[in-house]
Order: sequence, then C-alpha cells, then structure tokens
Amino acid sequence: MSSLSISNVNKIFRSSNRGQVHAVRDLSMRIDDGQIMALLGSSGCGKSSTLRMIAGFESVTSGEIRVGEKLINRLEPAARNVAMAFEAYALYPPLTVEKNIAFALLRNKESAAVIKRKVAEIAQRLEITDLLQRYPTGLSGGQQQRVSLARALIRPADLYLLDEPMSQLEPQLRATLRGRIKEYLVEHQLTTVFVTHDQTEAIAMADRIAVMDGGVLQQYGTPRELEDEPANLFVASFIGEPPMNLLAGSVADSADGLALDIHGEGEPIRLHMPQGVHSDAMHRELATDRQVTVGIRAHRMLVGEQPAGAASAGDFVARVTSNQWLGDQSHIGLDINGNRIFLVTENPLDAHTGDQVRLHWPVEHLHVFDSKSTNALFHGGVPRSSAATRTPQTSEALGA
Amino acid sequence: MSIRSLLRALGLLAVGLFFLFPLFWVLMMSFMTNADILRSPPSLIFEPTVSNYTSLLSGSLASQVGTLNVDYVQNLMNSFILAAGSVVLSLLLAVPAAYAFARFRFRGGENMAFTILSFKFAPPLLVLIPLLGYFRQIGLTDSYIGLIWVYQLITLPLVLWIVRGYFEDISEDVEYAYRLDGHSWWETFTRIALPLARPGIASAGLLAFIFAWNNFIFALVLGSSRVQPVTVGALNFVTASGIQYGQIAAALVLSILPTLAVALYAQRFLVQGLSLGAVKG
Amino acid sequence: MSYLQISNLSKSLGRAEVIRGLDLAMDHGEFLVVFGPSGCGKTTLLRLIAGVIKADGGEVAIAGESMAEVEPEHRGVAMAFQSFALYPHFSAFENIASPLRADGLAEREVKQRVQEVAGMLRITNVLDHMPKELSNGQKQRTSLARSLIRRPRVLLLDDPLRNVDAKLRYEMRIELPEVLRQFETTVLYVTQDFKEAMALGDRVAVMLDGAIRQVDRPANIYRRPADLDVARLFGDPPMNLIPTRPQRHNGGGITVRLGESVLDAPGCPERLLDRECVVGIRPEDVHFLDSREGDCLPVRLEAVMPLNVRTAMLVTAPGALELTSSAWDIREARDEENDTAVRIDLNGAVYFDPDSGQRVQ
Amino acid sequence: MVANASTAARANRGRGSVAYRRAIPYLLSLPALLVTIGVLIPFVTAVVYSLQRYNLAFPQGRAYIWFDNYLQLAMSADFWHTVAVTLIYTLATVGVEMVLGLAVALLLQKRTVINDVMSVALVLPLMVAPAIASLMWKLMTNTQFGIMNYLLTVVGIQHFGWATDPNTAMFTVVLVDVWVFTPFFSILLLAGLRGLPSGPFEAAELDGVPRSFVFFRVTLPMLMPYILTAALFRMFDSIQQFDIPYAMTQGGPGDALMVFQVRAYLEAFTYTNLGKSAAILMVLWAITYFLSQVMIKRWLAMREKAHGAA
Repeated sequence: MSSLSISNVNKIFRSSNRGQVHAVRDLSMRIDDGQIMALLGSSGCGKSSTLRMIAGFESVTSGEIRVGEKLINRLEPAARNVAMAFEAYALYPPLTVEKNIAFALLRNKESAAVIKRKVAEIAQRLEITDLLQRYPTGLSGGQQQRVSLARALIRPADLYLLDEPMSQLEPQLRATLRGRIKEYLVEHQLTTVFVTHDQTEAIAMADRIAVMDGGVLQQYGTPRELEDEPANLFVASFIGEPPMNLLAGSVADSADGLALDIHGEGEPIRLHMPQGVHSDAMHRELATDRQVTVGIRAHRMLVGEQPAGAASAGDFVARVTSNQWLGDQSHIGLDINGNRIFLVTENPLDAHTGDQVRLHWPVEHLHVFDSKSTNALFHGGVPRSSAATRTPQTSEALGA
Repeated sequence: MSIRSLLRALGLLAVGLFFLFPLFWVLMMSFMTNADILRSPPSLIFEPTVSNYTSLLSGSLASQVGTLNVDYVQNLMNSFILAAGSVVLSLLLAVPAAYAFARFRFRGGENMAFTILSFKFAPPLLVLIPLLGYFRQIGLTDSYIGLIWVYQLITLPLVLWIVRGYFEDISEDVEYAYRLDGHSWWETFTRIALPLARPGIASAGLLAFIFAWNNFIFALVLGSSRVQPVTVGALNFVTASGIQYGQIAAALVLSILPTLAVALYAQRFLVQGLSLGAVKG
Repeated sequence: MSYLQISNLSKSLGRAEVIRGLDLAMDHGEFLVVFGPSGCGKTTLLRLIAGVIKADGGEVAIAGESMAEVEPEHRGVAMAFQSFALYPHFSAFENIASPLRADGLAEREVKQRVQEVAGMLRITNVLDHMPKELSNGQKQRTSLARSLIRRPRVLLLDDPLRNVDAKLRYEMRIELPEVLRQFETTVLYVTQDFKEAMALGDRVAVMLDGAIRQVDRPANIYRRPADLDVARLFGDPPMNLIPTRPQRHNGGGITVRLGESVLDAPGCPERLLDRECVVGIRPEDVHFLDSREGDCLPVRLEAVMPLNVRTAMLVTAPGALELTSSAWDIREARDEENDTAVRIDLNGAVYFDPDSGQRVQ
Repeated sequence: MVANASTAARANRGRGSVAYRRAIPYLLSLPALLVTIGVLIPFVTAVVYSLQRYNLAFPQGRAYIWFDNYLQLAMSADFWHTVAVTLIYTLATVGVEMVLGLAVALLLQKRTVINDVMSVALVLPLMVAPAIASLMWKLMTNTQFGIMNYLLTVVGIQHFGWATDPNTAMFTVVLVDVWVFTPFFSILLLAGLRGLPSGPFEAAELDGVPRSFVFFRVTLPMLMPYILTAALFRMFDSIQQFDIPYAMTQGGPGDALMVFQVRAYLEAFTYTNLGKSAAILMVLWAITYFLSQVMIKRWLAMREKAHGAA
C-alpha cells in the first residue's frame, strides 16, 4: 500500500457542442498510506473525473498524480496497480459471481486454494456467500454492487478506488455494511479513495474528506473539521443534516464590544459578542462594518431557560411554525423576525404552531462568514486560520 | 503508428472502397460518352458530358437503332406517388394500431399484432400471382390505388413495429398525468403520445418510404407500364437493345438519388428506426 | 363513514401478485402517509386509486361512491408523480394550466388561478420555462401545482421529495403541510423514508408485500410496532431484536437474559413467561457510557456509524450479544481501546412472538 | 367547500358507457387489420391453385389433382436444384454479411471524426434498391468495358465471366447481396456495441486482461442477441430473394441462379403453369412461416422479459 498525492491537477473536457468544460480546477491534496479519503460533492462537481484520472480512464490536462513516489499520469490503467469498484457495476455477465471476484487473482497466478479462501472471506464479510454460483444479470442492484466491491477489495493493489460504493445498497443493510467495509479497509491498511454524494457515508467511512463543488476543492479535512469549522458557506450548508441555519446580518459597534445584527422583517435581532470572548483579531476583522452571514447548526441552539455558564451570544424569542417528532429526535421549524430556521432536540418539545419559545445561541457554536467572499471568519469566537481555503492550499499545509 | 492502427487504417480503406467505389463509378459513367466508356484501358480522365441526362429527361434517346421513346421521368414520378402514397396510408392505419398494442393490454392485442407482423414474412409472389387475376377482373392493374394497397404488405408492419416500440418508450406516467388532469384518452393520444412519438413516426415513415421506393417484385407482377416505378422501369430500360451505356448509368443514378438523399438528410432517424425496429422487435 | 374507503383490493402485474387484499380507510381532509420499502406495491396502490389501472378484485370508494366504473378524469383525483411526469413539450405554465384547459375555463380565469397556485409554491418566475430548463426542486413544485390547481377531492403524492436535494427536502417537509392546509383536500402521501413518514403524517400506514401491516399515529408505530417486519423497517438504525426467554425468580419481577447478563423487564407480558420470544429495544434506549462503574454492561466497541446529529455504535457484549446503541451528539472521537459500557433501559422494550412475528401486548 | 364546482360538475358529466371504453383498443387497431386481412383472399386462392392442375395455356384441363403438384415437385431434379441454389445463396450471403458486418462495426466503434463520417457513408448501399444494385454491378462486370474486369486483369486474372458464366454467376449475385445488405449488419452491431455498458471493459482494462480474452469471453457473448436478430432478419430476405438474381440474369445462365421465387415467377409467367408455381411458393411459405414462428416467439419472450417486471 502507499500514499497518494495530487498536485495542481486540472481537467478540461473539449466537447464539440459545449466548447470547453473545466471539470477539475487546480486540485491539490494528499493521503498517507492506509488512509481512507472521500471525494464528496453533488453531481457534476468533478469528483468522478478526479477518480477516473487516478484510474487512468481520463487523461490529466495538467498537474501530477503520484502513488507513493511513482508518477502515474502517463501510465496505462493496467500499469498503475490500482483496483477499482465501479458505480455502474462492471461485472462480466458471462462469468459466475465467484469467477468475477477471483478474476484479477487469476492473472497473478495465485494457487486455487488461496484464491478460494480469499473469495470466501470477502464474500462472508459482504454477505454474498450464497450468491457465488449465480450470474450477475440475475442479481439486484445492491447485490451486484457488493460483488463489484468484493472484486476490487480482494485484489492486491497500491490504491483502491470505489465509485459511489453504497448508492444502490438496501437502506437497512447500508449502516452495517459500511461498518464492515471500513473494518476490512482498516484491518488490511488499504489506501482508499471513494466518491460519494452522501455526506453521512463520507463522515462514517473517511479519515479525510475533500468537499468539491464546480470542480474546485472547497475544503479538505477530517469530518470533525468540516462540521465544526466549515471553510465557507458552501461547506457549511452542504455538511450536516438538516443543513446549518444561515442568516444574513451585518456588524454594528456597541458599547460593550461587538454586536451582530440579523436582518429580517421589522427590528433586526442583535447578538452581543462579549469582549472577553474574542481576540482583538475578530474586532479588527469585523469592525469594518462588512456584510456577514451568521450560522448555527440546528442541534446547537438551546431552548428554554438559559443554562448557567454557557456564554450566550443571544437570548431571544422565536415563533414555532412546525413541530415534528421523529422517534429519536424532534425537528422544529421556527421563525425569528421573518427568517425561517430549524431546531433539532433530543426529546419531544411540547410546543404547538404559533407558540413562542425562548432561544439561546451559545457563542461557542456560532459561525460567522463574510457574505461577499463566503469565506469563514469566526467559529465559536476563534478566528478561522488565516489561510483562506479559496486559494489553493500550499503543499506544507496538507495533511500535516 | 503501431501495427494495430496501421491494420485499422488499411481495413477502413478497403471497406470504404468496397462500399463506396461502385456508387462513385456509376456516377462517373453517367457523365461519359459511349466512346469514353468503351475505351480500354478505362481511365478517369475524360470530358464530362450531360448529354446522357438531357436525352433521358427529354424522353427520346438517340441510339444505333434510331430514336427510342422511353418515358423514364414518368417512372420516377410513379415511384414517388407509390412510395409516398403507401407511407401516408400506412401511417394513418398503423400509428393508432401501434398505440393500441403499446398501451392497451387487451386479449386480441398480442395475436392481432402477430398476424399483421407475420404477413411481412410471407413470400410476395404467393400473394401477387392470385391478386393479378383479381386485379385484372376489377381493372386495378392500371391504377395507383391497387399497388398502394398491396404495398401495405411492406410498409404497414414496418411502421407498426417501429412506432409501437417508440410508444412503449414513452413513460406511462406522463399519459396517466394527462388523463388525471381531466382529458379523455383521445386527447391524451393526440396531444401527448403523438407529439412525443414524433421522432419515432418520422424514422418509421422514412424507412417505409425507402423500402417502398426500392420494391421491384410488386410492380413487376401487378403494375402496367403506365404505373411502373423506376425499379421496373430501369430493368426494361437496360434490357432494351441498343441503349447507350452512359444513358443506362444516368438512369441508375436518377433512380437511387432520392433514397440516398433521404439517407444523408435523415441518417439519425434511419439508424434509430432500423436498430429500434430490428432489435426491439 | 370514511371519505376514501379501500376494501380487499387485489392486483397482480404479470405473474407477480402486487396488491394482496389491501384495506385502508381515510377521513375527509386527513393527511395519511403510506410507508414501505421499494417494491412493496405503493405506486401500484396509487395508480389503482387514481383509476389509471384496473384492480383484479376489491373496491375503491370516494365519498361513499364506488369508483369501479369511473374513468380517471371523472374521479376528482389528482396525483403528483415521483418522476414528476411533466409534459416535456409544454411550458411550466401550460403544464399547470392543463387541468383547467380540460374544464374549458376562460383564459382569464386560467391565468389568474395558475398565478395564484404558482405564487403559493414560489415558482411564478419560471412559468415560461420548459421542463428541461427547471431544477429538480422547481419540477417537483410544478408537478405539485398541477395536481393542486383543480382542488381535487383526493390528492395522491408518490414520494415527491425523492429526487430533490437534501437542503430543499427539509424546507419542503415544513412547507408542504402548510400549502396543503390551504386546500382542505384529503392527502395520501407515499414514501420510503420513515423520517418523512413520521414528520408529515397525521397517521401512518406501514405497507409490506402488498398489504397494510399497521395503521396508527407515527409515534405509536415507532414505540409499539405491530410485528417484527415493521420493527426492522421503521427506524434508522433499526431496532435491536434479541431472542430471549423471560423468567420469574422466586416471586420477584420478570427478568430477561441478554447474552450473559440478566435484566429486569417491567413491561414483559405475563403470557411470555418461560416461552421463547424476541425482545425489541430501540438503540436510543441502549445508553452508551464512558466508564464501567455502576450497574452497566461492559461491551467491546465494533464500529462507529455517525448519522447526522446522532451517532450509532455497534457493540458486542459478553455471550456474543451484538447491540446497536445510539448516542446524542458524541463530542470526542471514540477508539476501541478505552473500556466502554452500556446501560439498557427495558421500560420501552416490546416483545414479539418469534413464530407469528406479532407483538405481544 | 368540500368539492368545488368544477370537480363536482365533471364528476357527473357522464361516465361514457363501459362498452365504449372496452372497444377503444379494437377501434384503434381495426382499420390496420382490415387492410391486411384482405390479403387472406389471394392467399387462400394460392392454396387452391397449388392443389389443381391449372395452366393458362390449357384452361379446359383445369381440375383438382390434390397433392400431385407437390409429388411431382418432390420427384423433379429441377426442384431440388432450386432448393440447393437457394440454400447456397442464403448461407453464403448471411454468413459473409455477419462476419464482414461485425468487422466493420468493430472498426467504427471508437468515436472519431473519420469513423463518424464512415458510419454515415456506409449506410448508402443499403439505400439502393437491390434490383438497381444488380443493374449497377451488371454494368461494372460487363466483360467488354466493365471496370471490374480491368481491375482483375491488373491483378492477373483474365477472362472472368462474372454473371455470364454459370460457375461464377452465384459468386456475382452473392457479391451484390453482400454489397447491399452488409451495412444492415454493421448498423445493428454498431448500435449493439455502443449500447454495451462501459464498466466491464474498463474493469478488464484495469485488471490487465488480454484483449482477445475480453473479446471472446465478454464482448461477443453480450453481442449475441444483436447478431442472432440481424442474422434471422437477413435469412428471411435471402431465402425469398428475387430482385437481385432476376434483375441480374433472370435465373440464368441456364438455371444457375434459379432460386425459389425466380423459378415460381418463370413457372407462372413463362410456362403459365399456375398450379406448379403455387405449389413451389407454398413450400417456400412453409419454410418462412416456421422461421417466423421461431423469430417472433423469441422476440415476444425477450420483450416480455424486458417489460415483464412492473
């Protein structure tokens, strides 16, 4: 197994009717040996093109891709020692499931007994043992995908590429299989890159996640970093279900330190930033009266009496627009001065549409973004590291 | 240039020559005088002349045996009338039937479709010889209607086959939605199914036109000289003794021009119709 | 007398029997959600109610009148399809206006009513676009507008939020009930996502293999599923279902053996004493602990599965007992080494007969 | 307002009688059926002819001889010669067209500018009427000035008789059939090739599987339905072929190209023996009917499989 590093890679598609499509823009990232990376984004964000460039099915317009130290841009797919599980399950219809899985091993001339054992082990893990003698055409979408996964994972390779590995799996199976596949990857220390549009899957499986949009890398970091310190408005609204509440506002000076006004119908709501909490950097950065966007996640807002100790940025009243209990959490729609926001609580909230509830926004869960550049400025009172993510990350800053 | 791409280039060249050279050569011949044609060794350098076409279109051909009156233009007109006529009739009859078979799972459906389709595979002469007797009795041999009706044996199953496949590709939800909006099944057929199936109907119509235009045996048996299409006309023309070879070439070129034009103009529809018709069944 | 009455409906497509003796009743103005996995026959049920396909047996009645011989366009039923089913060659305006065209309304009134319903669904700015120029969210709202504009007696919604991106899905979950409230129509909403079922339905009907397994308020179905299948389906991560045999020791309360530990089972019905049964425990009733003091069950952490706000933990207890625990907003990352434990709260537990799969009261 | 005016009004605008609704599919398809059913009359007449001694030259001799026509055919060497000639023609044309068509499809599979132009150009021969194609090749293989003979002399073959020599007549008409109908194969197989999922081939490329293995073990088996469909279609046409042999040599030289329909045509129009001609055609019809049964049943099964699952 070995590390994978992508430096300043671009991909430009020349198609006759649509002229030029700049699918991947100046992409740089790196994962160490044995790590699992997710390429996360909605369709058309460049994640599949990136995966196919690593596999060698798409040429690299500019930039370098290295597995370990070896430059693989120009190599034929077969020469890259890369294994791949395809989204449109690339099974060989004329072969049985067992032969499909063992296919790549036949090439390395391993003994039949070794092959049989390996196939049995991976089949047991992915719950496809009883399908081994059947043919791909007779299988369901979920079964075909698991066979395709087994065929990729069983092969000794430097790098494993999984294209939307779980998209077709039955919902009940998905949670348990995710755990099993992650276990297999970690156990065998397989360096893996997988493409997904499902953020829960990315957070569950990956050590590091690259969020992409419009061919540009929005943020590259651990699931924890993406959730707590989203680099910009896109990542903030993309990661986390339900999406983060984002409210337009502006900066206003007030007697004791700094205040943020949230605009809406009627009186703007004022959030007080107690002086002590913030370094003068925030003061300097914000004081220039710029338009900001204030964000807070749905399950971070507190309801009812203000708990002691938590420095609260704001304490105000909101009107309930809907209250839905989902068995293990409740989703509540709220309206504060015309802005619709979402609240999630662990226990049912006995409030009906139209009631008023008291809300507290703890400072530590407040995110502030520059509305114009959409970059993050402050997370919970701590200034976002100065290296704004819009510009391509310098190599040292990668995976330190 | 690896070996494989060299072989591929040679293959393309051979295939291109085999299929396209004959068309090119006949086109050349149609602009050559008899002398140029008979010169051996034959060569591509010659003084092109339009005389073959002018005499063909004027209807009187100078040949060793004196002027021959051959009305080739009439044959071209007949071909057009017969082909266009049978396509229009087929579309009117087969499109509604195709919709019926595609949308309504009704008992008679499958075997009715099957009987119509199996006619496509009966040997034509089996039907044409007895028909000749009946046509002579009711005087249809000298008319377009008789032939257009018989041509339905070719064009109708073809249109039915292709258009049915196309109707089945349209998602039923869209039609259900229109019905639920309060429109009758007829309004759904005319305002939703037909507009959405227009490409399918176009490719079926084009293919039927080409098959009808290219047909030879129907008119040979049933048609009188007044209504004979260009395929039968060309054969008589060629076997008539003394006709200049250049003029024969010109006649052949004129007879294939319309179908080649259709092919080049609507190639996408054609391929779609062919592959849909044959593969989908 | 219920407004929409479905009695003993049956339908097979080809050889497969898709609807098996299905019964369902809805009151006027109710919002009922039919929840079921893909392939359980939900869409076929909607098509039977709409009348676009004919049932083999049984009957659909609206407002007491049998729909057996009534054509779709005369039933006053409207449907929003999962595939949107917009007319590709009509503009968004014409798509929405189509029902009014069928009624032959005057152009002025058509324009006014289309503007009105488009305003409600916030798509007035795209009315002149063709369907292929619309985003999925806009297509979904156009399809909804079309089905609402003629104030149908019954509105059928076939998984409308399936092809819509996550952000819009949450907004629509709030907006949809608000919009529908203004139409006083009876709504039958079909979905594969149990969260949507719980969020939207006044009542939820769980459908499996062509028949209705349970109809009740969502919270009741979640807390007391009718059988093992409903228990497995209704909830993510799925309910823990552990075979066990309740005992009663020297006159004390009933206890249940899970793996190698014995726990009090206050809710266990008397009838199950000394009999094989399956106990159902919601993952959120298996509380995840950091330390092993106090009465708790030491466990080994197998896998961590973050699910947006909650996090599910796959743990194994002694005696090869595999459990799923669901914790609220775990802050620090977990790793396998440190010792973890769980405390199982059996108050909310439910008990099933292993053979019939039915829940035992 | 429980149900507003428009829904209530429509609810009782008349249901449309039940019978009317069930009749819709029949109404839609009846006209097409009526037209084609008309063809049954001549069909039955042909069956009657085949059971009679019926020669226009001796009208008074016309009588029912039941199966004598068929018995005479069975005993006549000419008939079996016709069967042999038709069989050779069919197998040769379909065989060559299948192989050549597949080769052309494989050549044109990759989407390049040249390939796209070629795949348009290669449709043209299929657009030419078979009868006209025969006449074109007749001109080109004219022993006196034909370009083909000139090319052969360049290659060193002298005096190649083409359609005028019984030994080479079959080769010539098969060549014309191949020229006209190979594009039918290449179009279908090209559509088939481009329809195959790209996944398996990319996976094979990644697994470093040899090209030949992929072709024979993956591509060919997946193309088989397309190949069989096209082959069956062509077999129908070739077994009933009339235009090419008739336009080329009217079945000559001698009876070298006396395929089924040409013999039946000559029996009916040269020897005016309608009885015998009808008998020959009935035998041909039996063969084609059997083939059509096989083909259409296979289709309905395939389509049912595709559409069966709701």
